[in-house]
Amino acid sequence: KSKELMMATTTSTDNTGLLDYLIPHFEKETGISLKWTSTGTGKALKLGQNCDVDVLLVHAPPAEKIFIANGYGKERREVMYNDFVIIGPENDPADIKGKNISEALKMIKSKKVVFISRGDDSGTNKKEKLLWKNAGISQPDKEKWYVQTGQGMLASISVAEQRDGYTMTDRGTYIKYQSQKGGNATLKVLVEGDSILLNQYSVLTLDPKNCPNAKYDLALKFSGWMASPNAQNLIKDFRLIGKKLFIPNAK
Amino acid sequence: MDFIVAGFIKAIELLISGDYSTWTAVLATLKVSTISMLLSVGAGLPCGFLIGYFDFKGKKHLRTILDTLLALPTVFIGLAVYAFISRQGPLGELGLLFTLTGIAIGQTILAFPIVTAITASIVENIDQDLKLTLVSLGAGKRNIIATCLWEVRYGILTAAVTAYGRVLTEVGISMMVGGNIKYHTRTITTAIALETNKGMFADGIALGVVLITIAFIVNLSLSFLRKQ
Amino acid sequence: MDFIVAGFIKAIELLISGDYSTWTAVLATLKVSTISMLLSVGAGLPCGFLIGYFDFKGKKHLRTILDTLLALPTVFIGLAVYAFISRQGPLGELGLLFTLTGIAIGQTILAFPIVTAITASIVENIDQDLKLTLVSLGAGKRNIIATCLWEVRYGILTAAVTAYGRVLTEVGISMMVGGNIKYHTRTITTAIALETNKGMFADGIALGVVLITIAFIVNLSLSFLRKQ
Amino acid sequence: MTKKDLIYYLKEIRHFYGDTKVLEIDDLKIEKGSITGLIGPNGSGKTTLLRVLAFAEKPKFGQIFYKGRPEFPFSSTIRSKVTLLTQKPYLLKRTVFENISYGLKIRKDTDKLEKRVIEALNNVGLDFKDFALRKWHELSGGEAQRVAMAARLILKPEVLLLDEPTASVDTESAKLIRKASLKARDVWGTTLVIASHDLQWLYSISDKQFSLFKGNIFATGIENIISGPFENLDDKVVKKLDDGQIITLDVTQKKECIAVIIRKKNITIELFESTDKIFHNQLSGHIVSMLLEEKRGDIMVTVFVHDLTFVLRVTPDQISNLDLYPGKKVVLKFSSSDVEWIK
Amino acid sequence: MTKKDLIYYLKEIRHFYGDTKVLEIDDLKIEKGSITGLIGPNGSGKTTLLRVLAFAEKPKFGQIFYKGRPEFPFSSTIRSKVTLLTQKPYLLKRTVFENISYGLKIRKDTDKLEKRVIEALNNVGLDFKDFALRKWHELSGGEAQRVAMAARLILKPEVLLLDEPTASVDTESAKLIRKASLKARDVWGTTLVIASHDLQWLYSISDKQFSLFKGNIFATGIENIISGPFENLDDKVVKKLDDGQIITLDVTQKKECIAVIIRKKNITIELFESTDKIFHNQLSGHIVSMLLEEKRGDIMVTVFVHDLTFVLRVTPDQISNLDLYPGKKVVLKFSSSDVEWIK
Ligand SMILES: Nc1ncnc2c1ncn2[C@@H]1O[C@H](COP(=O)(O)OP(=O)(O)OP(=O)(O)O)[C@@H](O)[C@H]1O
Ligand SMILES: Nc1ncnc2c1ncn2[C@@H]1O[C@H](COP(=O)(O)OP(=O)(O)OP(=O)(O)O)[C@@H](O)[C@H]1O
Ligand SMILES: [Mg+2]
Ligand SMILES: [Mg+2]
Repeated sequence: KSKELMMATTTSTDNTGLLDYLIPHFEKETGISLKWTSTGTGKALKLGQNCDVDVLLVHAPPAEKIFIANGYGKERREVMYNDFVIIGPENDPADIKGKNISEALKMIKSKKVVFISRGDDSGTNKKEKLLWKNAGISQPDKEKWYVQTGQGMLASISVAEQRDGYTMTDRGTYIKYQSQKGGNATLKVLVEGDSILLNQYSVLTLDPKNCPNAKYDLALKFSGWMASPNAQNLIKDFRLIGKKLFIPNAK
Repeated sequence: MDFIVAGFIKAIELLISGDYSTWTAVLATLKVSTISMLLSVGAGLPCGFLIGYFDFKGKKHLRTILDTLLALPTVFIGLAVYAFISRQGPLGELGLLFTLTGIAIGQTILAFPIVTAITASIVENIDQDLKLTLVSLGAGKRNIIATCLWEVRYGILTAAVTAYGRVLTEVGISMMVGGNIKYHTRTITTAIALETNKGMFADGIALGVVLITIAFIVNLSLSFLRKQ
Repeated sequence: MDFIVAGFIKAIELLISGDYSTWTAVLATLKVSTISMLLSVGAGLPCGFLIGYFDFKGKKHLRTILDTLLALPTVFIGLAVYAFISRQGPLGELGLLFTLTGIAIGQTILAFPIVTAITASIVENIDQDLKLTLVSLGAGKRNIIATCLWEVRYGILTAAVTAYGRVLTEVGISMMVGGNIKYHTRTITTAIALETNKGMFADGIALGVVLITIAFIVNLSLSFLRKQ
Repeated sequence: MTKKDLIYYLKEIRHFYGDTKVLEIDDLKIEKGSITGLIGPNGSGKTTLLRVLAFAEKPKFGQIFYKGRPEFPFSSTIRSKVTLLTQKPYLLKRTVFENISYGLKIRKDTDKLEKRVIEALNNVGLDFKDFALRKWHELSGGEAQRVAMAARLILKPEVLLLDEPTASVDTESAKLIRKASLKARDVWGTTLVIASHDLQWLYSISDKQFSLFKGNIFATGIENIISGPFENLDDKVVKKLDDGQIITLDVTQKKECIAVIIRKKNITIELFESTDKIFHNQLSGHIVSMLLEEKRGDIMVTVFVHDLTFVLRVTPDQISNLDLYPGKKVVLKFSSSDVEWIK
Repeated sequence: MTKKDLIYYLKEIRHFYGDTKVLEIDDLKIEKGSITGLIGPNGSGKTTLLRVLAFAEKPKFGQIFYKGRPEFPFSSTIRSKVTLLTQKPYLLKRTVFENISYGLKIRKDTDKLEKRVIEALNNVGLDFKDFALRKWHELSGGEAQRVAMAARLILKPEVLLLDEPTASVDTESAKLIRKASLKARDVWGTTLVIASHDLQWLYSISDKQFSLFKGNIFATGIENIISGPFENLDDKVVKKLDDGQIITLDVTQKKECIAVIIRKKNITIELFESTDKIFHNQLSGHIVSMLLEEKRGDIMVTVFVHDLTFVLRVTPDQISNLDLYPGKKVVLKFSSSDVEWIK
């Protein structure tokens, strides 16, 4: 019973099926049983702060650093990444295909084409806000063309599809979306490849000072395992419709 | 625990400061709940009356089905409505997806069985003597319905208030059909869900308090209908 | 539209094939809803009786408050329960977070006002002559409560069934307090939410159909209590 | 009597609750503008018959003609013409005023409403000022009964069916209800059918009486019904009373018989037993009441013979001659063949 | 009569509904084992008084002593001793059997239950086989009333309060209820208080009668109450009847008077007017009924004087001498000073 670990994670790791694929291996190798609850990054961090879980798997590096700085988290271990892409309708009304990210966003703004934002303060959303800032555009909160769904990535993609709009998504979820559409997804990847678009996932352990009851040692074991060559290989091999979703990068 | 206290304080702030996004959510909530209540009460009262008043073959089965409809999950209703009004759906042309009207349709489906089932069970309880009295006083069909419902008005009020509570607090339909789009289809409940997901528990509580305040004001203004 | 049809087919598959994750969710759902119904009916019937039966000062106000409690958002209840049972909360020691018991507590809070309000409104309707008759036959307090409730048993059934529908379909509490942990605290509704979030609409519909099937079976087995 | 003068004609009516037959009326005619009294023990079918007459209950078999027209399924127009005061009057959860004006309101006939409500309340002896604004539950039993009556009277209906209108009403109010009923007949031509256990009151108001017994109807006035069990004795049937007296009756039917009617005209009242052979039955009892039948000036005399009750009609002369008064011992005589069996 | 023989003693009871006083009883004593009759027009307070006696309604002012002990707030033990049959009897939504056995069940006294239910049903003239398993709504009005009565009788209560127990019950059943009530008193020592509009029945059962009028209670039997409006004439007060007759009454109180009681012992019945000076009032009317008071052998004679009703008690001799019978014209005589005013 003591060898039981409770993790909070973001929806993307769960929704893509990565955890269902990965965790049985972890349990088998370590004898630790892992339960997880998947939620928004903000809530996952909050659950960690309140000591309701033992370990976190999230993807919002700036927020993670603050989390540790505040004395809630101890180690932060980068384990894998994927990348963000801008997707949109094939006919590309704002004409952003192939442009760099800042230019693309400027085009969208000037043409006032619908852009779907998750608006939920998730890792993805935080990244998106950063991109607007980098492009020198103030956060278009109340613009008519700027639609904030406050929902998960897939739901937001589906809104973009229904509204013929653009959105920013992590590649993993996009591939999931493609797989569901059986290959005839109406939204295509239009902007990709910028280094700023990297989406880093990390395992966070909780600071035992803040959460003496949290199973710090088991959490360390988990983050260690995630960085182990074995796990990294498993992550590398995880595919959906033949496409890789995450790229292991543990140091 | 602290976030609860913080939430209550924040609720007062939100209400006093007239925070724009809160007020648009309040308005959206009021709009959809009013429409769906009008529709579901308008349809549910007569249906409930007919089911409760008359004895017919299969009545018991109909009641069982009706009771089962009380357990329609909101996400399920949301999905079903979505299927109809999404672009690919049969009613896609109407452009109801991500609109308050779309949410109201779903909420009407949610509230209708509640209004109908409770009304039916209250009407079923009506004294046989009342029926006989109305018939013997020469009341026509409409008069019988209106008078019977008026006789059990306190019960009907409970049916409506229960349905109202359900509609006001549902998330699944608003999320699925409305899309929780800020300033447009974001209702208080979807906003609460969002804040909670963000880990902003105090904000979730605050919005919850706002919702309950709305419910309280509505119920207070209905309470003149209560038995004195 | 297609996913609705696909969902129904999938529902049958799930039920027949005995899919493990579905069955654990079904069991979790049955467990929490049974506990919360027992608790809320056990507490709500007597409370509703007292409020409906006796005339006292402030009764009207109490009814208004009760009606307002019908509009407690589930996420709000979820947050409040979370505040108490989170490790940092006053009841953190009990380890109720992410357990079915925790969910059941929240659902009891959800169902209690529904049972109480509908019961009160039905008891309020009880013939004055029944009260006088019971008193004059020498019934004690307990007898009066039991007999009055039995007299209005069909109405009470509706109160319970309505509350049951609410409990069965709620997501907010199960999600917040239970954490939607696979094989543990995942209920059908949180599973539906998850599938829908994943875009697996057909699976969402399928699980919805499973839930409605459960509700149907429960209601069918209760229907012997109905007026013949 | 032409067919047009009949307001009701019931033909071969049979009604059941479950398997139990509660009404078996082969032929019942009620004339326009008449006042008909219904008498009968509890459960004899009075209320059921009134409901059928009110078109509120459809008999399983048989036909009802209203003014010569068959009337099932009933039209809605007829409902507004026939009005029933139920046995347990139900008041709407409103004020007395609203209760009384309800029928007029649904007829959209609200001319001089207040004046008419005042009049209706007066008709049942209630003061408008005191009662109009009371809520339905702020009334005593008899007051509620009278409000319900007022709510019927105000409609000036073509047919007024009253189910025990005086059951919990005081003597003065019973007189008022009688007056109002007679007025309804005389002024608006209303036809009345009234069920009541208060025989004197019923006789003071009705032109014609029917007795009901187990769903069967018997014309002409107060019938004396003796129910079984009976014993067989030779070719007769007898009923033994606990005090030793024996009633001997001829068997006229082979069917199982449950009761026997002895018409009052066949019963003779005397002070002493006689040896007259035609009277097989000579029963001792005592008079308990003597009531005036205001219509005819005759007197209804009720005699207790052990635990049986007999009612007969006697003229004032007979009373003077025999010096009859309540408490006086008398002998009732009738022939064993003057009976009608009820199957 | 020692204090211990009193089962009830009501002292300065005042009860109100809203602002209206509905009970004003300074002193009422009811003896153990007695049968008390309550008479009075609709709304006079009979039901209210019975509720107070049943400890089901707490009067606003005043004290109730039960067997010498003050009994408010009432103990639960007393509730199981005092049983009230309400005016509109309510049957539980169960079978007849369950309705009748309900009181015993809550007393956990279920020994030989079926036998006792059979007996209770017999007491009200209903057949066990036919009725026990019927549902509450499968009864006629009078049958329901009798089932409710049986449910009270089976309890063998210390006090049995009956609110119009014969209101919709047939004559035979009324006789049965009388018999059962008397048996309850004689066998179990039950004290009964019975409100009824059926005077003959009430007189045949009760030892003592009280009249209620607007909440005031008056001892000894049938009172003749004449309500206002009155007119002042010199130092007297008069009531004019529509037919021209005038009743003259002495004013005894300066307060606003609403009605006057004329005790029956002060009224003389004769055939013709006389010039006797002591009778200021000589009213012509006619007899409408003569009822036997079985207890005393006297006869209650009801006389209509235009629209007033007078009830007097007459001996058989008087009847023979005057040759009285229903329908006979008579003159009622009484002095204008033999009256009691009700404020
Ligand atoms: N709903 C019912 N189901 C079964 N039997 C019924 C029902 N209603 C009445 N009865 C029976 O039908 C018969 C006729 O009832 P009805 O009410 O017509 O009698 P009634 O003459 O009006 O009697 P009362 O003088 O007591 O009012 C009775 O034997 C009664 O028991
Ligand atoms: N709930 C109430 N609110 C106000 N007034 C009431 C209420 N109940 C009864 N009354 C009034 O109180 C008075 C006494 O009523 P009560 O029922 O005791 O009369 P009662 O003698 O039993 O009459 P009845 O012969 O009609 O049954 C009546 O004037 C009645 O109108
Ligand atoms: Mg009847
Ligand atoms: Mg009364």
